[in-house]
Amino acid sequence: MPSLLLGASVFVLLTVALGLFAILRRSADVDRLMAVQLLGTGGVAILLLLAVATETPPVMDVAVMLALFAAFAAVAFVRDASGASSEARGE
Amino acid sequence: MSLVMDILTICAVSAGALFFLAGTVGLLRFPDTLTRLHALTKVDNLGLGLIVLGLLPQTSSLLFAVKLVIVWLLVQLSGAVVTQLIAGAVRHHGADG
Amino acid sequence: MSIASVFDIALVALILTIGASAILVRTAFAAVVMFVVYGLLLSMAWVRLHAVDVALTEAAIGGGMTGLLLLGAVARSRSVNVDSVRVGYPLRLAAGALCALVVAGLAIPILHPPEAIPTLAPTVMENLPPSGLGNPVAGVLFVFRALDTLLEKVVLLLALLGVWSLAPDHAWGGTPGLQVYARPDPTLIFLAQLLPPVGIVFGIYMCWVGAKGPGGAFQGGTVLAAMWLLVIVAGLQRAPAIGRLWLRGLLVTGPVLFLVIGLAGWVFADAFLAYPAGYAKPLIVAVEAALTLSIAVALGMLAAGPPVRAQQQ
Amino acid sequence: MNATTLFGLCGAALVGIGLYGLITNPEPLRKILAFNLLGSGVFLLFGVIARRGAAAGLGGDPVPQAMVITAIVVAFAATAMAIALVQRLWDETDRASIGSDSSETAEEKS
Repeated sequence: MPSLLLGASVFVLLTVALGLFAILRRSADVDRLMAVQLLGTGGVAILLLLAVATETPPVMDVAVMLALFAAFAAVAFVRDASGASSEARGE
Repeated sequence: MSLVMDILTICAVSAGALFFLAGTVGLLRFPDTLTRLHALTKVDNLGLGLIVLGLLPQTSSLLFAVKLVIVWLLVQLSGAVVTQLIAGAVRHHGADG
Repeated sequence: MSIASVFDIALVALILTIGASAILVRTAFAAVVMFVVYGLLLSMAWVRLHAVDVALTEAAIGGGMTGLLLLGAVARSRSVNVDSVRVGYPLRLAAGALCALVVAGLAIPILHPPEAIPTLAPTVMENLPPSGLGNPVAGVLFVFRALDTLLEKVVLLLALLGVWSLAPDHAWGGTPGLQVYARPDPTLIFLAQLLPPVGIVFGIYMCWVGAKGPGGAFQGGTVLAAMWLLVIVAGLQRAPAIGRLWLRGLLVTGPVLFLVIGLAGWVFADAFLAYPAGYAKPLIVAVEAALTLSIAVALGMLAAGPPVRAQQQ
Repeated sequence: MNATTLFGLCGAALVGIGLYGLITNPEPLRKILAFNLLGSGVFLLFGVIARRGAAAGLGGDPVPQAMVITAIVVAFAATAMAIALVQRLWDETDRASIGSDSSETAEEKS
């Protein structure tokens, strides 16, 4: 069973790689925002598969970290892509 | 019993992996930003859900299994909201073809 | 070739491609997006290297926090004139050759490791049980090399002082110029209400679990900092003025507690930063808890940048 | 070639990529980013040294691993400092890149 799960993680990694190249081909900034989103789901899936396949439960904490910070980074990107205002501009 | 569980794992994990592939194909083939976003998030979240479902029978302890489900819930919720945010940015700026 | 090595080869290829595109891509915004993706991928590489503690730190700091920091600067750079001075081909060629030389120089020792590989792992495991810790990395950070960890906190505070001291005179003691959303966005506000409770629980869990498994004060502190910044960026709360007493108190609590316990080591144990027998674990957990808070505030304020506006009375 | 060597070569290549970006990119921001890339390559080399020192039932030598954790946090602090310096430079000079004639290369040293 572990080798099957590892195989699945390789498969998901390859699809994530393919997805990243698809995103990189586009030149629009909004398209690039999806790259982080892709890692947010695909990366979590890969790490969960690795955690179970190699029987190292702490790897699951890395998956949680990845999910949290993918969302955090996406918030920062959207802020930048949709026109931010500094708090200082109110002066 | 363990054979049934193994079969469940094989089916669910394979199906989940195929959904990831489908999401990537959508990313490559769909014509505009919003549909690509749709393909990416809907399908990938389903794929992740299936993979989590498939991993549940293989876990060694209940705590491990509960954590798996919590991770899935977290990704599901934050993923959905972040997608909404990105879609808002796309609408604001206009999608590219 | 085993499945695991296929995974490693694919991961390395992906990391190198994304890393190179972060350097070569045209716009600064795209470069930062690539850098964040690179950081998230790198944390998978750390998992493959059996360094889960490092993977947690890399995902949090390399992926999220540095990304936020760089993005704030990218947004600011749009309002200044960008000279489109490109470096000429001869220089690029020379730089490429130099870099190839450096890579080759680094690759040789990697390909030809010494016969007897030096390792401190057995020594660490021998001396870990008296501390009561189960995580060898935490053992190194808080027992064997506690002085390094203490000084690192001092470096964090010095960096923060450096950032603050770059404020214009009129803004000293005022609020940092963290970029926030121009309009309050209901979706974002929902996210900023949804994620922090989860993140705060996870941050505390990281700090707690650090004594026996991968995790610890850095990882927990970074998560707390990110959640704090999320709330500020969404506009739910303002960034605090840097002159606030509670802020400065939180900043020094961790390092001061660490130092006090370290000094007490002279009296109750026999050396600076030594723990009295039997009390090591509770003391370390107390230091870690205080450090988590201090690190969270320090990282958050570092990411928020120097103050730009005087404090309103 | 085993997996550890592969990651070691990856770290070496990342150092090269980062160094190239540091030299050829005129914008200070991109230089900071390249420097971070270079740094993470060095960290990865440390990770490989740690992995090779696996003993006593551990997956890697915890001492280099702890050093890398410290290094990542310090690198973040240095990056924050560098960015604050660059922004102050913009405020003062209104320029976003370092010309060959200027003496403003000091902010990359952090």
